[in-house]
Amino acid sequence: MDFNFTETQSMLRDTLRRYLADSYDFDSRQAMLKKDGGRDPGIWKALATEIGLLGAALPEQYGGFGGGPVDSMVLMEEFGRAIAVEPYVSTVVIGGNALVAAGGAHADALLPAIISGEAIIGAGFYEPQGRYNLADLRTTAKADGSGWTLNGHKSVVVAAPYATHFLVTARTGGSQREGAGVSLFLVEANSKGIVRRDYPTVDGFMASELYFENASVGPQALLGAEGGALPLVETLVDHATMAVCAEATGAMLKLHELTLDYARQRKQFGKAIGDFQVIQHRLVDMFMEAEQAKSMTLMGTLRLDDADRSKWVSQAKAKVNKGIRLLGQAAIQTHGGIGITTELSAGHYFKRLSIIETQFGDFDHHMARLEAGLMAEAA
Amino acid sequence: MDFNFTETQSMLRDTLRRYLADSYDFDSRQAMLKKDGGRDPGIWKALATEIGLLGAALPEQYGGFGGGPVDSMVLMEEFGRAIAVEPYVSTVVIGGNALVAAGGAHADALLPAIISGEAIIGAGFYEPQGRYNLADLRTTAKADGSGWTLNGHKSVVVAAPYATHFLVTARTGGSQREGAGVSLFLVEANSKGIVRRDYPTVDGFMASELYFENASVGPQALLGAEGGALPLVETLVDHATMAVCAEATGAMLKLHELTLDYARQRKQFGKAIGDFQVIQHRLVDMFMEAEQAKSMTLMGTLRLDDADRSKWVSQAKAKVNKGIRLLGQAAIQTHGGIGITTELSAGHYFKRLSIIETQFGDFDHHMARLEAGLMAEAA
Amino acid sequence: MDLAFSPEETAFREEVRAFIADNYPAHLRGKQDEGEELGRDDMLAWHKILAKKGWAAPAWPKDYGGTGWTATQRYIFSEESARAETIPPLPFGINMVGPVIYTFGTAEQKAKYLPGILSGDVWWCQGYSEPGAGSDLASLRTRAERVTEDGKDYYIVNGQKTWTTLAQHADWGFFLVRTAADGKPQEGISFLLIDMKTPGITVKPIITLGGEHEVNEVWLDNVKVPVENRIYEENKGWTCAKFLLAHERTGIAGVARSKRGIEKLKTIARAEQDGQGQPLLANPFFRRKVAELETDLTALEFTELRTLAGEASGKGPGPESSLLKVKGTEIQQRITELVLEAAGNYAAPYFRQFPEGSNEYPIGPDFAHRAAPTYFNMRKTSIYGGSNEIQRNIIAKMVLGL
Amino acid sequence: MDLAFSPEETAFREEVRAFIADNYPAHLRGKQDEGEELGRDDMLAWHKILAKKGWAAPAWPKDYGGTGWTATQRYIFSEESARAETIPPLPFGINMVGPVIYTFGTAEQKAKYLPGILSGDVWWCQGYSEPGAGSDLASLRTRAERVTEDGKDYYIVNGQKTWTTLAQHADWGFFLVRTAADGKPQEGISFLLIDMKTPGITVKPIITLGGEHEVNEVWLDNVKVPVENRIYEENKGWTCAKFLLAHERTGIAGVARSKRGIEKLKTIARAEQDGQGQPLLANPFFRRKVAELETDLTALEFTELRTLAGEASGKGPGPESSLLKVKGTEIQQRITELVLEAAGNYAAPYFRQFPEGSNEYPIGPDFAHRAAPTYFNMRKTSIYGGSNEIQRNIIAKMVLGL
Repeated sequence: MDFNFTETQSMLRDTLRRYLADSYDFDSRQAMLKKDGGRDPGIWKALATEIGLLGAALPEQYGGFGGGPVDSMVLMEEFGRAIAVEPYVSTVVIGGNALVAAGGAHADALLPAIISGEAIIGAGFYEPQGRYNLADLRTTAKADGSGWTLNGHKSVVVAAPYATHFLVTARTGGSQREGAGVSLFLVEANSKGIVRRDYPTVDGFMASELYFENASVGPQALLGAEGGALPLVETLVDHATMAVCAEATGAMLKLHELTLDYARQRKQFGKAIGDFQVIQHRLVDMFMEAEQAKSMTLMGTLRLDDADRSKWVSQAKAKVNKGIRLLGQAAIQTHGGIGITTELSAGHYFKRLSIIETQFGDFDHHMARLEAGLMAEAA
Repeated sequence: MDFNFTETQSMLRDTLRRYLADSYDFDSRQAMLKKDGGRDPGIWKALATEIGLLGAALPEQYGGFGGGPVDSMVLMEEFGRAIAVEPYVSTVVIGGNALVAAGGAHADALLPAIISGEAIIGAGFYEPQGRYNLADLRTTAKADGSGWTLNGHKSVVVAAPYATHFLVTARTGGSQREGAGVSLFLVEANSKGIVRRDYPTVDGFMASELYFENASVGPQALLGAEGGALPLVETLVDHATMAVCAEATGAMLKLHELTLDYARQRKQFGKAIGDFQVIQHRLVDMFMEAEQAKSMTLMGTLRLDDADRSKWVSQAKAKVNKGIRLLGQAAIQTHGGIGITTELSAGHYFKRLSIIETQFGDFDHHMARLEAGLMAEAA
Repeated sequence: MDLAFSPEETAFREEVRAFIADNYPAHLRGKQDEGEELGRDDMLAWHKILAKKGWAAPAWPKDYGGTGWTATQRYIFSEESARAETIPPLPFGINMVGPVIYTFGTAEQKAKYLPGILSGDVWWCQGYSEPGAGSDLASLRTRAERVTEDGKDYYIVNGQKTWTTLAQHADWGFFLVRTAADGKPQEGISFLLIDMKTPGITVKPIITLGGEHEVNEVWLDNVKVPVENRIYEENKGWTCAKFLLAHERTGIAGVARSKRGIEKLKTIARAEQDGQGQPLLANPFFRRKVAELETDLTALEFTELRTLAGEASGKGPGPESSLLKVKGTEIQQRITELVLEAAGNYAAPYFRQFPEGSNEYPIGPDFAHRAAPTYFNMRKTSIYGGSNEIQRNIIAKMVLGL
Repeated sequence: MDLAFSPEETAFREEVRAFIADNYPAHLRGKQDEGEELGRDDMLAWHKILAKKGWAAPAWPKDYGGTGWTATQRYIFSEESARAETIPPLPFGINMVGPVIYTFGTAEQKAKYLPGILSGDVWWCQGYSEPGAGSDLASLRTRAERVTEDGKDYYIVNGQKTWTTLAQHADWGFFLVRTAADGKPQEGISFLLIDMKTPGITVKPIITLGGEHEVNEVWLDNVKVPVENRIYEENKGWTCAKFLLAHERTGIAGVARSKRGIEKLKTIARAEQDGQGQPLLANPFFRRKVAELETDLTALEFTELRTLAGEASGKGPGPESSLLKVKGTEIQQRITELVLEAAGNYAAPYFRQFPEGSNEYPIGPDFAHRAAPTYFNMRKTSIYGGSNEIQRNIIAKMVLGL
């Protein structure tokens, strides 16, 4: 057992933290969200080129540093500390890993473009009727001689408004919710027949509803085996789940710091509210949740290659989600009225954290997933 | 709507509270539990004759005062305040109501004996394999020409070691867990073929495992319709459930008072622990649970005749059980080490309350029961 | 003891139900169903109809325009109003300043202000909180200095109030101001009624996490207020403030509205799928959360009924009402948590209000676009009206004697 | 970062596992499986075997008889011991007074006491708590006055200790006593080793809620203790006390034992029926409680591993260990709650210990007769070793700087 970060990982953390402190402070972030398109594309470009960290977790053969999930964890925790709205999860964690798994011409072409910041990927794995079930798909792909014709509706595809490519699931066989028959497609964002409805999200990201209306894509759009993509999609989502856990950890640690600072300064009844024992113990409970979120993120990330990966990832997300609920609500309660306004950053951390709760499965979803394993033991 | 107690009910409360304060203080109770047989039979006799309250909730035609569940609620809250180990629930609430429902010769003979304290009833409705399911019965009763032959095992029959009669369920038809085929029998405790294993319970009562080994009873032992007793048994248990909710309310209110007193007197770090804000808020949370237990007890008791009785009774028991867990544990934690010893009464309240949690169904049992109704709405 | 309604009570319930059905404005119902933003007139429309019927202020004494209803009748009225989701009269006039005026005001003050409150013609706002004084209300610093001009006495008010709900629409405000600086903070506070059109008043919006403009900062810069606008004695405003806070807590349990909220939650959970081929309400864990919430609400309801019965038998609204505030707001917040969970992925999209004449429609199921903003916004309930920590302090001190 | 064991670590695990399998006393295993009460010799048997192997004190420095293991090796040893449910060496010697002696003691003291602690020949008990001083340890009042008799210096000790675990078996005890009354309460405390056979010591049982005799009162009446039995300087005993408390907290997370506890809980829940025709573990709600508990335990385990990694890289056991104590005890208590729930109606019967040679057997399923007593008894874990409130105070002050 070894719990030490590599030198590269420590350097990555320091570099990104410094960059975000300079370029992504709260006021800059809020100004950025008000821009056309709801973001500053220069930031992503800078992360790719100036800081050069988009390849940290990707293989060297494509121009990456040869790191892995731990590197993404380090970066995501920093993104979380800054409540950054950058498309790292869908582009690098989901898109990058999908391409590495697929290999071939796609990977050769697109991975370097991801690392250089030119390719941005939106992942459309969920549908309106399916809640968090990755196999609950009504979107269909039919072989049409010259490739595939896609029809269907993908919900809340983060980064879609400015993505260059979409990675989406569709049924090439099987019935709704069946494991078999799920295929994965990588399509260019400007393909004919893809209609977007773009919108901001409550936590500051940009996203779209994607409608496939007889969208024709070439035969090369199919990634991996026809009808057998569900295991890969589950792997990708588990990696993404751990990435948002790391993001949550960063945001929780930071929100705890902000609350602690506020409790030290804010005076009521002639003393700092941080002098009241009830507030002190609440801050301790928040601290314990943040520390445990960090532990679970580490645990789940280190076990992403284990055979029982899904159990550990679901334990991690379930615990992080519970921590978010407690810590986020306690932070707002401790701030009082000002915590509910858009004026202080605390409220924005709370918003992002609350949406992370829903991303890639809520508490009930992950508990049910890990209980499936417990049942198997019971049988 | 009317939330006032009758004059009789107020008098009952005052009389019983006074009697218990005199004759059932903590030291007397502890001494009583150490006696042969684990109780003082004189107390029950006194309640029947001196105080004359065993008939309070029973019809006038049998010598009672003509009261009902609210009267039992008033009495049980007082028994709870004194953690009394008297057999009121099984004798008056279950036995009394069963006999009133049955009417006839049984009622004429036994109800006056209950009111006079001579008849004591033990209710055997649960079996080892059945958890809290009243229909999960392996005990059988077979018509044998001259009456019935019973075989089976009833678990944790409170008051059985000194009861004069047992009221037990047995299958005269149907399969395990089937609603139909459940019959109710009233048998004399000294009937041949009934074997008891007596023991004390952790909360100070006396109870038995009852084994029916070809126990022969007369035809009159059958109470109500053959095979159709389950609805009556459920009614009896709902009445008993509300009675232990009232007992829990009394015990919770008293345990809260004890904890409040202790927190005022116990000094740590130079001040009373009741001056620490964390302890204060905990005592407030305990107060809120006790008050809500009282509200739910009132609610469930007043709705015992409603068509959707089972929903309200289960809401009441579920909420009371949750309150017990919080209040009981908080009381011990506030007392510190001394709370875990047998020296102060607080620990004994905690023990009784913890066992009430299991009596007539735990939290999960009652939630499942009321959710069945919610599902029906959903369908 | 009896839970059943008497024949008279049953008849009253029918009367209330019929009146609402016959008189509730259709256009208002439409906007509510669509989740559209309500304007000033919308928020007053039902109040004005109730006022004509004489039902605007059920809890007021009959002499001042109250209904003379029993506690049970008021309970029935509140249940029926919640059931029909009527927009209740704004609390600032009916529940807050009105009772202060008829309890502490002079005959002239009663005559001048109560009719406008009852009719709904005058919109009131509450000037209590200050940036530096949250739960510690008594530490407020807005000061009022007494001057005489042209033989008339005035207060010159300077300071800043915050969290002033819907002040952007208000005609009048009731303010706590400091008229003396010595002694304990609770002493030296006065209770002033201020015309919001008086020069020197600036109302600035505060935007909350859900994007709403519901609360405001109110800046007072040399605002001239006639001395006769003061309620009760100078420097004794804390008496009015405490009275008002206790009154505010009574209604705050919100049992009837929460019942309606749970009904809506169940409707949502019947329509939404759990991803495993069944409605969310059939999912054991979601169902249990709903069932627990209903159970908690029953406990709150019967605790409130017990409190009301106590009040009917002569006890005023005591510190026990703090329990109703704490548990009531916990339930209100819990409802919003479960609606948020029900929204799933569709919790995220941010949908700005329907623009006039726009054809835009929200993303996802109808309820979803309000789920996250409402969850965020309702965190306020455990903060305002005396934070839940303060309520626990009150119970510890006033009920438990700690 | 890597969770995998190295080949050396894997080999070590095999070695530990084999050693336990080959050497753990069969009669002890039998008594444990039957739930029989363990006597003094039972509780020491495995300690003595470990001592012969040199494994009795994994955390001690090698110079004093420790193992020299890495943190990972200690983790493996603790996991394997829990897996096999071995009876761990009593904490009073190995985890508590031992480290104090080798850290603060003189060469003579080390030579005199450490061998008996290591070998398990001497049973120690802890004289810290007093009736008036629970969590407020420093307010202790047992006093030691210095006298000289026949040219030799002694302390005459008078006072009362309480919650003294297993003092009925103890040969020696370590006591905190007051040697000076001025200054802050923390000053003027000394750390004494006392032979429990010294005249004037009376041990009185305290019976706890489950009926157990596990803790005692210890009365000291003019107990004469040679001055050379004092560890560290006079009046500086608080330094030893704090050191010991931090050490005590490290092991208190109890991860490995809780893992084993959850395994047993699952075995129970596979055997017990839920009353609806399925095992309790298949009941969605019971299963969820178990799954949540496992999740919480994973979080605790990795927080402990992170702490150990921090210690390995040079940080001592810091105030963060308070987190391990709080969460560890919450989990231990939660296990007992779920076992109690699993017992259902059979939680109630009270079964006194198996009398020697009796044929009596407990009521209900085998585990059930210990369910309620264990639930009651384990409430102590959030009280002792510095109550969980105190742990939160420590984190607030030492970690958060409040």
